[in-house]
Amino acid sequence: MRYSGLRVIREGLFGNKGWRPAWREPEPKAEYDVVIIGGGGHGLSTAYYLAKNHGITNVAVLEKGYLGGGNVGRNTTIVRANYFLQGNSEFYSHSLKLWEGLEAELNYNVMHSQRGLINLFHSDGQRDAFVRRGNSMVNQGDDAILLDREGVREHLPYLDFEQTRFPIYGGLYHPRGGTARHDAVAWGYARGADSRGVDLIQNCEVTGIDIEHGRVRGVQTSRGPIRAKKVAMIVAGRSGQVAAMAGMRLPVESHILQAFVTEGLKPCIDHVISFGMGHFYISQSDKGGLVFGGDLDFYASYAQRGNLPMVEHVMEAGMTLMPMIGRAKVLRSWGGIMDMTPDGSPIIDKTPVEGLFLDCGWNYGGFKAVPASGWCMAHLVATGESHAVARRFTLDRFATGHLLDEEGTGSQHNLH
Amino acid sequence: MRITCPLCGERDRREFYYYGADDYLRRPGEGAAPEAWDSYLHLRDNPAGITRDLWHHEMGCSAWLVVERSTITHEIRSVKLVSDVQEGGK
Amino acid sequence: MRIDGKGLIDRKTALNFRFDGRSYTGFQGDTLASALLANGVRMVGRSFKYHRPRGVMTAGSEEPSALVEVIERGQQTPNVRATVQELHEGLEARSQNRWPSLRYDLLAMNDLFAPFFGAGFYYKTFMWPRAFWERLYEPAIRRAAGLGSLSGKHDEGIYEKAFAFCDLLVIGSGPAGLMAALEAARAGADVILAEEDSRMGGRLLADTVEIDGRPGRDWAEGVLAELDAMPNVRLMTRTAVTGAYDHGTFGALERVGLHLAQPGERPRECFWRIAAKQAVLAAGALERPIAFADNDRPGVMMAGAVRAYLNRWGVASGKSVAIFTNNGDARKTADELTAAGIEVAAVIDSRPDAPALGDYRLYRGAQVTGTHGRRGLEWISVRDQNGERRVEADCLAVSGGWNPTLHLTCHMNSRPVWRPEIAAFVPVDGAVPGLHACGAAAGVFSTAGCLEDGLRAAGAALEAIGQKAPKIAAPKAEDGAYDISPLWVVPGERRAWLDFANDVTAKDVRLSAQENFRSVEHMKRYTTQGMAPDQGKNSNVGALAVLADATGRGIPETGTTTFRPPYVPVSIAAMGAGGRAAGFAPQRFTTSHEASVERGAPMIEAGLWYRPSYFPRMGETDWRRACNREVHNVRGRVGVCDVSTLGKIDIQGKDAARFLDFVYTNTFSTLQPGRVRYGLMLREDGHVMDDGTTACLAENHYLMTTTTAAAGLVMRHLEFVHQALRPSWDVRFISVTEQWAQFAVAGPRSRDLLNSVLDQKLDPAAWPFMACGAVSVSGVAGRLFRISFSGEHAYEIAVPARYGAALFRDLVARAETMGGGAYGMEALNVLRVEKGLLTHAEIHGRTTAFDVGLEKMMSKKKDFIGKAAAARPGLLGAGREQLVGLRPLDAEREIGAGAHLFRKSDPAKREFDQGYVTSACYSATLRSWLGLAFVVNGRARHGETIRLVDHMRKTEVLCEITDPVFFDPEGEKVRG
Amino acid sequence: MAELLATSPLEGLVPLSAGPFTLSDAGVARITSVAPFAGKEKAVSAALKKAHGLAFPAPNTVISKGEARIVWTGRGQAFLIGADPAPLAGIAALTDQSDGWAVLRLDGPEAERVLARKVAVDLRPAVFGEGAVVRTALGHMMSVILRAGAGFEIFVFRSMAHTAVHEIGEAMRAVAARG
Repeated sequence: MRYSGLRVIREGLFGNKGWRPAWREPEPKAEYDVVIIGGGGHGLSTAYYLAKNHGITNVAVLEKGYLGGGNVGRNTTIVRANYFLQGNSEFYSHSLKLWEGLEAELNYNVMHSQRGLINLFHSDGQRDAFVRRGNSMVNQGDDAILLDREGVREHLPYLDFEQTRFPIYGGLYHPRGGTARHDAVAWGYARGADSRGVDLIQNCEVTGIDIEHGRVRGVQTSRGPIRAKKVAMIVAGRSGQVAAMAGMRLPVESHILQAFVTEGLKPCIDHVISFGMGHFYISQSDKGGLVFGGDLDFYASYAQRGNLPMVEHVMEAGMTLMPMIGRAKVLRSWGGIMDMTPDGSPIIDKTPVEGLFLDCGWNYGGFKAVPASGWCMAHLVATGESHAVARRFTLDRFATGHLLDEEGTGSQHNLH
Repeated sequence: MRITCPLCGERDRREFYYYGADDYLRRPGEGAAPEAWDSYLHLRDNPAGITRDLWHHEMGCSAWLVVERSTITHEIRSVKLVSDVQEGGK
Repeated sequence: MRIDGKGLIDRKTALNFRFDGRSYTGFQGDTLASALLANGVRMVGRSFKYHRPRGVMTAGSEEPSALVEVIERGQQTPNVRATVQELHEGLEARSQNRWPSLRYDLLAMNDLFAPFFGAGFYYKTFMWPRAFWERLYEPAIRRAAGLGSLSGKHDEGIYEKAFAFCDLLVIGSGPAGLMAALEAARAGADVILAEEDSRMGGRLLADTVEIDGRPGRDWAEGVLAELDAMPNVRLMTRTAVTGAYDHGTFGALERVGLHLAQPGERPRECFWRIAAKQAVLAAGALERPIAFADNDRPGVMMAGAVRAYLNRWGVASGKSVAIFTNNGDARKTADELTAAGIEVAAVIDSRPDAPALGDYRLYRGAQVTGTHGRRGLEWISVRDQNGERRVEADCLAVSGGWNPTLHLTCHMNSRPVWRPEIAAFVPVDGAVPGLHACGAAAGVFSTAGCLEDGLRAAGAALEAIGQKAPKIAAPKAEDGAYDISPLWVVPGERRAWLDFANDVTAKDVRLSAQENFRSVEHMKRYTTQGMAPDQGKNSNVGALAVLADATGRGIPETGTTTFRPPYVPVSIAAMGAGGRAAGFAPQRFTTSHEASVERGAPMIEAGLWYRPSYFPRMGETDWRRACNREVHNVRGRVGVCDVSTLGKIDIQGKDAARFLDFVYTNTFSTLQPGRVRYGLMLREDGHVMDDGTTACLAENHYLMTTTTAAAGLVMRHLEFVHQALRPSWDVRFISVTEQWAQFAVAGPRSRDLLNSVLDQKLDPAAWPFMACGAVSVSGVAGRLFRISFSGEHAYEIAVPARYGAALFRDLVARAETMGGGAYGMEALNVLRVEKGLLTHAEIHGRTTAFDVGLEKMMSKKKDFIGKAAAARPGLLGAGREQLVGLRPLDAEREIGAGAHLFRKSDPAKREFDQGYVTSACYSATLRSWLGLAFVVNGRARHGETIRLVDHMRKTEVLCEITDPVFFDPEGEKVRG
Repeated sequence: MAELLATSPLEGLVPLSAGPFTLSDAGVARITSVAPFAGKEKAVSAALKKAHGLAFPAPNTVISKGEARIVWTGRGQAFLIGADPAPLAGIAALTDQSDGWAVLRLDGPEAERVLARKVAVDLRPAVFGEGAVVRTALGHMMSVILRAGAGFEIFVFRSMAHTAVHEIGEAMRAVAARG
């Protein structure tokens, strides 16, 4: 069923009785060409591009809970391509280009809104680091503009420019950065994959991975065994447990990242803004809530909830940067589970088991990566070769020292 | 979150710095194979359940601690001084 | 309308207030909502999506509709619950989400298009043409959405945060909470009783209840008086417990000054972190609506709220009140209204066997099928077995049953369980460790049951902390059974609201099921039910029941979404109290700060410290002139710079030298007393962590210096290496950063300057480069190090910090008489770039000793931290970017850090990237711009011309790759 | 040269008062950190006993004798205050910390209410009486806080004296305003 404004009007006139399910609810088959473990954003986009780009449609996505129930539905919805290390630059650049065509691609309004992202800096040293980043972005073919203090003021007059603790020196402006409606991304890919024949199977937990003679044969699930020629593990947040079923120990530690939303407010923040002296980033959703977040809680956890010290730190950062939001009231806080890797960059790679593939380690960067991650993972699963823009996301790079450490904080997982 | 430092008593989480799993206590000896270093620095069991991890009472007594803790419920089972664990283990 | 003789308001204290520009009067003890109702104001806002008229529905913080903006002193607070805001003299409020006015709201036309605005409609449209999303559709949606508005001005209010500790935290002060607090208090436990309302008592204030033969509120007063007199009890009113966190930590929001006309220096709000050994959740229950056609009209209220307005505030919510219920509570409402002389138009009871218990019209097995009235309720349609009829009423009191206030029990991911006999979810035991739910919050709905249950809960909590519970008998009270026969939604074609705050109707939930958004989480996210300011407090269970029905599943099988903190919305300012302006991080000042400021130096932040950027002099038009002069002074005469901010760690013990050998790449065990050595420290992953000098003060006694930024990190690292990796080594360290004020004295005349302040002149033979030792300055014991970060003959002199201010002034004054003076960070940077010395611009966490050209410092003879990992193939070889110097071919062409480098013939594209500039400056000494850079295989490329491209600053400059040491490469001056 | 004038880190910052609370310079003279070398804990205690009538303190405690005090400040570390550390030479790492700290004194009825705004430790007299000390965070600053009669002594880094006084002062005013 094709969605359009006309269809909305027609259905509205007839009591909205004609809307059909966004996806089927199939029973799992005994065998698939590809089984994708994980019905989150990345798993769904991988399924979609396997079908769309590679014509592989005998695919099942196995989801333990409900589609899009992981981090794709619990993030701060920021979409950007502002990385500076080779390996990351081209990947996120590719992803942003896919975002820019996503509504048309999926016939689903994911509300990708290029409101512009401004990363603030507060010292000469930070400015130099952002200049390096901005130059990388332009060299990659993306957009970046260096703003001085007055330039920032023109865009964001409500910041506290008088505060002297960490004065605002300027900002790196990324006009194509922005936000999207997070759930819609999962639903749009799910609907697109389903309509191309992919089986989306919810409430189906994988309990084992069948491996014979170094080759994957299928999976055991809460709904019975399923044979598969290829299996893709795409379960950021639970990567360690799933990989352990294949006897693997991953360079991943799981951490909580909290996020917050306020009550609805009339438009007051147009951009996506990040503070440079303490992790804090904020935007306003179309519903009017301020959506913001900060750093990890910093301790390993699968709890999807956090504690007060980081909550308070984030709020304090908000107050020092833009005290005009003081009277906005936080409505809800939640936590996502991040696969933190020793260099802060992801993994899209084969595993030592033939036919078993791994997409994990998204750290903070998972949401904006959803389109390109699916694109590249589908390419890897279909062809057995890494896609050109994801070729540095190897599993062995920590052992060999070919690192992609944007933060420069080293091998301690939670510092990225 | 509150952690009972063996020296200072029960304190708020905000006094502590988190490092990572207690794998960091088992530093490979000189000349160990690269795989041992990869395992030491990068690879983690990352259990969804009881883990042992390292915390530093940075705003308190400066002791490094091994905390036995659930990553699901955050329940803390025990807290020991790293120095005791390490000296005892040698 | 006020009812004489009722309410806990002070009728002697009349208060003037304004709403939407009109003046009204209320009384001390009113909320804004009760005062508006008393003044006959029924329409107070517009709904979120359809902009329908909305009035007061509840009497608590769960209020979904009566959200207003409160204006005070040029600031405004959006989305204030009129039901929580206490009235004070001069209170000014206005309605929100309407334009131009509450009565005539242009966007009310949205309601006409409702058929097209069903759940998720926006996912299906607004996609074409693409460019219209950001330019047209989205701005229109954003303007229409949202509720109240912020002023756009900085919030200048006073807020605070605080910590509290107790044995037992009791949350809620109704019958269960009071009994729990009383028992624990009498047991001698340290008790905090927290109540969200301005007054303790819970439903005892809102209902007519007897306890021990007395009015419930009198009984509560008695208990409160006893508690108040006990030293081990803290009573906290206006304090909503907002979140349950790990290990007995609770967040709570106290409204400190919001109810006062003149709060003075009182904070507006205080956010409490309460560490409780045990807690009792006695937060009561929330009454839930029934969904029926147009059930959102002003005048449709919760029955319990109607009773609360009557008993607590002496306000009749209408002249003629109809009651719609599915449970036995209606009788209470009808009786109390009748007793107060308010007409009960009818009782519509959905239960076919509902008993008739009073003198009022009762429709059994009946349902309300519609509401009518222009801006407020005028009449309702009622359907029973005899057909439809019209009932005139200006208020409809609805009771769909009660939901236990179990939100806090969900904060640690526990899911409540369904109890069919009360048609409600109840918390499971142990949902939050140490938190005992009791009373209505645990599904106990009689007063007697709550009193008993409070005792039980406190007993369990006391037992858990090893205290003995005193024997207390629960007082006598009403113990009626709770009789409910669930009714969630009245069938019909018209829209029936579930989520009033987000305008989600039963149709929306059914549509979501129809489109296969059947999981409760999908339904929530697709319809936005439960995502509004009330977070589903009023709508979750009803929506779930509609979904269960639409999908043919039972309620327990359908499951619930979860409640997450905070229980009530908390202002960012309260949780971020103290963060404003300089409060975000401590400020660290050196002893020379005042002197530097006096000299007009702009102070810049560096690792929490403030350091002078440069010291301007008369006639210098920009910072570069000052910087050039300061560099010139150091190169030609003498300069003085405060370097106290560098980390200083005192290291002692018989294993101190071994320890240094282990944490540094190079060897320190050969360092003799009186000598200093430069050291390089790696992270265990093989990258450079920090660098600095370490002095041997005496045998087994060293002083390590770190960079300013890395001081804390290095200290933590040393503690780890010692405690975790080498616990048996006898070494002790402590920071002495703050103990010593330390000043660099640099330049050819540095020795002369020092000789003028030292009690004994320096013997050049005894003070070669990298010497250190004790000195005396005017009788003060100091330390002197002959080290240099400028490439000049230089020293650093340290004195106990109390003398820092005086010594700095003295040194600078003397330097000035010698033609030199103080120098700041800008000059320091130029001096070190000229010498190719490193800062964190180069050792930024991704670089190795190999990259920065210091691989020779990596000892082959010993193990050290980072040695093994630094040998990984990816961290070595010609493919790495290596540190080089850069000189523009045209010396006057400015270059800047962050620029990227390309071969002359290559385009400035990522694939051709050769490296980037880390530091750049103008060297007046060498009359050229200089840069430090990392370039692929750079050490082999000295002499090559490379193209520097800086898109950000719009410059493009050809440069020569050089050795990173530009000035005095042989190091003659530093040794001279 | 002329004499070097000493400057207190609290100069110009205190005394400060708000309602019933006062914040002043505690006037602590000499501070030496004492960290017994491996296996020397008993010897250090014996030497302290002999020289000053003190002992190496247990965690979270202060031992006083006349003007001399020794305050536990962390793992294997204590501050000897107002006494000569020389008798400990060789058996403990000793460093002069006299200039490294600004030491404030907070007085007033239930002054722990003021500190409760900044310190995540229960400092009420029932659990934190005479002879008790904590090493903890005051806001975002490292601190050492000890009970001193009806009030408290608060040690913060010298460089942070300004922030400490500002933050405690704010808390004093907020608590005083509640009456």
